[in-house]
Amino acid sequence: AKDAKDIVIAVIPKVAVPFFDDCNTGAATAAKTDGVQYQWVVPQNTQGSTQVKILEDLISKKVDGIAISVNEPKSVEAIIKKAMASGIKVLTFDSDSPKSGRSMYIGTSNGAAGQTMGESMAKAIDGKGEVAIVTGQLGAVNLNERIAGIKKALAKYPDIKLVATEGTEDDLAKAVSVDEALFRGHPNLKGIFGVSQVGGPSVAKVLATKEFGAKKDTVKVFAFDDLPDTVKGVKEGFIQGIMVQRPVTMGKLSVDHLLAQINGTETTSADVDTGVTVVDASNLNGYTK
Amino acid sequence: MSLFLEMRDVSKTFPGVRALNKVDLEVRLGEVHALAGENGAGKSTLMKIMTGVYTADPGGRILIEGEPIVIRDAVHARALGISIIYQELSMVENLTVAENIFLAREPLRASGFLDKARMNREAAEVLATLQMDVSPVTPVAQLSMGQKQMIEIAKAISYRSKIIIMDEPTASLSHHEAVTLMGQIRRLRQQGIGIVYITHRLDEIFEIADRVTILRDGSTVDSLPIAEVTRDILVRKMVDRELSQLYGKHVCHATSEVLLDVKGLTLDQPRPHQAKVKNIDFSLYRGEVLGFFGLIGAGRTEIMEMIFGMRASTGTIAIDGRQVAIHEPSDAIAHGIGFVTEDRKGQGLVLGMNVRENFSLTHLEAYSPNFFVNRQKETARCRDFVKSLGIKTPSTEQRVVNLSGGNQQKIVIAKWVARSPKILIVDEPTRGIDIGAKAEVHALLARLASDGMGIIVISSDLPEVLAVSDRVIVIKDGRISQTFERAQASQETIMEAATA
Amino acid sequence: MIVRDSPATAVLRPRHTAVGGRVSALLQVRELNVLTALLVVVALISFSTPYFLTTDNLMGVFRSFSLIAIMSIGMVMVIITGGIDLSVGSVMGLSSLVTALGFQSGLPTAVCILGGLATGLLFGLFNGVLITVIRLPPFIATLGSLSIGRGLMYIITHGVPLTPDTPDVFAEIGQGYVGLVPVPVVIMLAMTIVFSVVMRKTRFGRHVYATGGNEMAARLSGVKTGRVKLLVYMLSGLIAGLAGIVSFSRYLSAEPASGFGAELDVIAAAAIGGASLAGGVGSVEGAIIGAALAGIIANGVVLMNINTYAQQAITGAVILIAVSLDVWRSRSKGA
Amino acid sequence: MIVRDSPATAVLRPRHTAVGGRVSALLQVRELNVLTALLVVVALISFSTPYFLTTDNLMGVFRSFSLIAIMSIGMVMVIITGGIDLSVGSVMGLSSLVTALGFQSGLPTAVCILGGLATGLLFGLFNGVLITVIRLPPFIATLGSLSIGRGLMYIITHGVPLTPDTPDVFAEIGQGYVGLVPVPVVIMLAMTIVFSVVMRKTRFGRHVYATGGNEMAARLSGVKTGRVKLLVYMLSGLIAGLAGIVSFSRYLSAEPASGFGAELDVIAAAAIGGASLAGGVGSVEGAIIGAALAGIIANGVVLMNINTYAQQAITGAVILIAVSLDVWRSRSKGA
Ligand SMILES: Nc1ncnc2c1ncn2[C@@H]1O[C@H](COP(=O)(O)OP(=O)(O)OP(=O)(O)O)[C@@H](O)[C@H]1O
Ligand SMILES: Nc1ncnc2c1ncn2[C@@H]1O[C@H](COP(=O)(O)OP(=O)(O)OP(=O)(O)O)[C@@H](O)[C@H]1O
Ligand SMILES: [Mg+2]
Ligand SMILES: [Mg+2]
Repeated sequence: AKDAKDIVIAVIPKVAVPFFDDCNTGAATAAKTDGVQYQWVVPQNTQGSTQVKILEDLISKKVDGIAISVNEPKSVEAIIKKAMASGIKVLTFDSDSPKSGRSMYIGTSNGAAGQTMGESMAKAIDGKGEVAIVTGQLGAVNLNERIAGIKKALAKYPDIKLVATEGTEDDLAKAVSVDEALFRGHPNLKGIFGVSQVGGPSVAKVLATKEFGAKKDTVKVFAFDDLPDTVKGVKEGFIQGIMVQRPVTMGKLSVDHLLAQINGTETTSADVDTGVTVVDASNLNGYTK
Repeated sequence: MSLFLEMRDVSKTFPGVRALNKVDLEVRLGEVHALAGENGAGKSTLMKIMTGVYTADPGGRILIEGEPIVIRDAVHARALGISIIYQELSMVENLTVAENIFLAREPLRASGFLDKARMNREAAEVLATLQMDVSPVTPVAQLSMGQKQMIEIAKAISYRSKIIIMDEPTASLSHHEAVTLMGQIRRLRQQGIGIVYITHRLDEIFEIADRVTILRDGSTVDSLPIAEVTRDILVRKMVDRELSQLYGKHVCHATSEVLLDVKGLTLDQPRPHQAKVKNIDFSLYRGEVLGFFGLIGAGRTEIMEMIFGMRASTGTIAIDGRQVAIHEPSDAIAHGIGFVTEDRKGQGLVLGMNVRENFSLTHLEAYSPNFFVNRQKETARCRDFVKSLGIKTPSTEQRVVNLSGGNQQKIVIAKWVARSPKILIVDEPTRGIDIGAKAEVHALLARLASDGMGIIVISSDLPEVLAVSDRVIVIKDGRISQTFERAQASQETIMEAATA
Repeated sequence: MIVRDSPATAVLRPRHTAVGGRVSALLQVRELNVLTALLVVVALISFSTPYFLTTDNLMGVFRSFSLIAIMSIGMVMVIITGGIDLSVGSVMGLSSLVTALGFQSGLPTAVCILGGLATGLLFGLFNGVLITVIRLPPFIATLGSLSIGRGLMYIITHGVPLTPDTPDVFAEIGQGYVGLVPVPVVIMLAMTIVFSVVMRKTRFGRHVYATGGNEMAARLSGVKTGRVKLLVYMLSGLIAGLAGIVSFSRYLSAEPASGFGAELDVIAAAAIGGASLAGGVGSVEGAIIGAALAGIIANGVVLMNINTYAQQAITGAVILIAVSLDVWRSRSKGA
Repeated sequence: MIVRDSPATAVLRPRHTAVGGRVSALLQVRELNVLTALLVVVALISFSTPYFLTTDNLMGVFRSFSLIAIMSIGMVMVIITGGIDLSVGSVMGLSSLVTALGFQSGLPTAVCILGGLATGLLFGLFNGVLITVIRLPPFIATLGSLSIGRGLMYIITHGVPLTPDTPDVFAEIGQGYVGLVPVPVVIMLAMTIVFSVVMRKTRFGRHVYATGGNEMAARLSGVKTGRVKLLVYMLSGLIAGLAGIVSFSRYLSAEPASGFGAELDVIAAAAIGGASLAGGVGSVEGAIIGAALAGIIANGVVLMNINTYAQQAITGAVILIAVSLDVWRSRSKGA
């Protein structure tokens, strides 16, 4: 086995967003504890091809282990297989590519998280009324899985009507415009799902304005990811709940498992479910990431 | 000399302008047909209709060999045997001389690829017939105005058309090239080609034309065999009023006070020994009109461009006895120099702007003591100049692209005169200006000199240089070859100094 | 047979002919046409949804496109000189980040605002120097700044938005109202008036048009074209900086992705409003109308509950149709 | 003191002076300079990391930038005519999607490929018609197509990538090798040679340069400038379509976001390689070198373990420096 200090582990998130910054924190801390070299490579956009290029570069560099949160499952299959074949240990976290031959997957199921979100909403609005989904980039796979989960949950409630799904390009300014237009176009709206990171903050901001302030009591909001503004939204009562995954844990586990695989101490790997916490006013101060 | 092309009752209306009103014109093969008229009379417009660039108003007819025809565009016109040298140069600057001449009819090899060797060879042949010493592979951007004009001529000739229209081909040429051109025109006439020749140099009409048609304000005044006209008749038909003596009596206003003093002026370039323009020394006195003469490409324009800060140079320039540093045109202007450039389209005018805006660009401060421009004052001053220089335009708000060539030239002069610089450099100032206006420009220069301005006149028109200058400097191959006091200057002595 | 926008073309066909009436005295034909297109779009949307023509919605829409509109004022000046500024979105984002950093370190509001403006001005200066001194093509120079600006944001934030506490008075800039009108809209209108006057009535405005119309002729007439260009890039940067401050004040969150891709929207606004990328042609009012057209369509497609996946295609098609009508009208008039 | 890129300037200073030697006979000074900049970057990266100069890595890098490089060939022709094509990224994505749809419906490989190419050609035709017949400014016309193309992708996919099964032979296009060289690189090289010859040795090539140099003069000389422009947009579309097929074959997944924002990279490649957005100037080889410069920097950043948050800022800065050196060198030579 190699010396720990000669081992290089690379972690690839999808793109630079707060969620992955938490992953970086978890992974970097673990790498420091374990004494291995650590490289954090952020793709410049969410296209599958960008991650393929990064994987190629890392293979050229002959790193020992790679953890990746996959933007597009199919496009990385061939290159992950190639990496594995050349002796590099690869695992996926947060977002999987099941057919790539990676050693394991660490994360939550976005579909399940979406379902939880749908159920929470149904409870909050007593099983009836108009709801809308505000998503980020229209093509993003994880967001689409969450949306599918929501729809699956809502299918059980015939009186809940999903009136719109709107993209925002994950741009806060666009999201705010879209939220405003939604409220105007659907005066009876009862609930909003913010499935991407801008969903929560944008709705909270709109509800905090004079014009839409009255809706605070009639519209229920559920969001993803515990951005400061989203947490603030919960505190101030604009947002009823946040689906929080455990990014720090994912980062840490990724490094630990990779190291074990590299050292040969872990030969068979099983997927790890890190779970989702629904954070609301009651547990705002006491959840782990 | 068979009749080839007839235009009947041709009219053309632009918004606010009736450029042509029921004009008739007959063009015969083997004949040189001159077209005369003041600036804005409609000459260029008529030619653009003949070549399909403009469509005439309904009612007019064009017949070729008796058959009525609608000329669709320039390509169609050429297919019908009509080619043209436009008044405004239209070259593709990023292509070479040969590529320009053969544009859209490049010789191909059997393989379908360009036959560059053949193209360059044939271009060289065409250039040789015009006695032009330019390599076919030179990018056109590197040529002087006069050289570009010669390329345009070469291109038109190489089309082997039945009719060649030449719209002021000699405006940027010096005597030498003009003579070559006349020779070519005679040769073409002999080959049975018809030439339509537009010029403001009346001598040329008498030298070469078989027939002359005179336009005034968009209407045909007359069409006569050249034998039936004299210079006086021609001018009277063109301007419809008595003209003061063309070259008025010369009065010298030069003082002994040195206004501009240039010493050792040399083009600054990486290989100094190759500098084309070297060691120029001269002085300009207050109230003096100093002529610069030289053959095409002698370097007169380059000297002025160095003085005006457009080209890097070494040597010293002193104004009013004080040495000045000029790195940019704005420096030169700040020191009281004005420059009427020879290339009005490229350097003189912002074509998309209107008459007023172009006029005031050199001296906008005069109308905007603070941040804002006083539009009333600006318009009023501009109107004064439009009137005094006889600029033909529907209003000061007309965009200058829509003006005739000569009227555009007058605006370039107006914008500098209105600034009243201490030193005014004019490079081919009467290029494209009609005979009446030319006299007015000369009078204007004399008046400015009498007010104490120092004026440098570059002209390839030797009689003009002789008429207006108090002194003449002759440039040859980038150096001063000789300086003549007015008394010693004559056509022969100057030509001798320029060519020997 | 005839090309748009080349000066040579203009020889053949005047594009701006005078039209009677008061409005046309103020606006050129080109802007009048886009304005007509805009009104047609407004009419169509109003017929299809009752929610559009309400004061609240209109003010909301105005506020939504105000940021793009504000930046398009700087952009149109740059474009008139014959240049382009790809860095505006990036500069807006960075300026909003710098403002946020100011608040995070507890600096007074005025200092934070100045910081944001200074960021914009600095980037504008950087662009201007690259273009006028080093003589990089504007496209490359500002593309470089775009990358550098966005890179700096990622380096500073690591992708995490900054949401410092801010005094209430600061939030007024982005969220407040003057009467019924949101403050960002007031800022947009004020800037429009100021720069419209600058471009029409001042020496500087004249020099901007001259530089873009024929740089050589302008320079030989004594216009300091280098300085003019430097100034318009600095103005464009400064205005993008202002947009960044308004944006931060509105959302109280400096997002790393803020302004991403905005350059295309901003350039499109100017171009739809009649500016020619060849230089010399364009107007501030036109750019605002262009921004409004895009903004109103974006609002309309959501209000009319058009499938979100189809929105982009519809927006693109409507803009193409609107501008085509405009071009077609000015051609049939000018010919 | 003197302005770049304006024809009037050129009167005062020739920009392309001949330089001795064989390479220079093929490349103009401008491209030689960018090539120098590229070699310097390569040298710097090679010194700092042993992983760079390996056949595997180099081939990988070449393959990485091959898509942008291929599209830059079409783009540079468009730019030389004085136009711009913002739709290439979108068209590439749509073409890869159409190809995938073909496979999904079980069509034969050849038909799927033709479908992808046809998509590109159709969009190119659409752009060309908008620009030459309706006479929209190229920026607006192709921005509209960008939106429409991307919108269509969302409408078709609803944001879900298409990953149909494909025959192994198809995957060879994107993933295969000829000897040591990846197929996309072979395609890139072949296209470079073909279009370099077209631009240098054929009448069409001359006419492209003439159209961009002075459209009016070219037209008056008999160049069918409308047809030339129509053709270059169609070529650009077709080439983007080809890139889409290569991309799909490489990743076997047609993503809705594929090609998003690629237009700026592609235009940048052409501009870095010496093309002037004012038209008339540029070359195919230059564009390829430009694409290589950006691609190699991206690879170097990962290999040298530079903070990836800084990647964008570094890429921007390096490109600015490289092009500045280039401009500075050609100035000091040309003066
Ligand atoms: N495109 C246009 N739009 C408006 N007016 C025009 C246009 N072209 C020409 N004119 C006007 O038509 C008249 C005739 O112009 P034209 O160019 O034919 O004159 P010209 O006889 O060639 O004069 P010059 O000797 O100065 O070249 C002028 O008054 C001119 O202003
Ligand atoms: N950009 C350039 N590059 C190379 N040579 C040039 C350039 N500009 C001008 N020349 C050459 O310099 C010489 C001097 O040109 P210039 O225009 O100064 O001459 P001139 O005496 O004014 O003659 P004219 O204007 O009548 O042609 C010409 O031979 C011309 O070909
Ligand atoms: Mg004329
Ligand atoms: Mg000259």
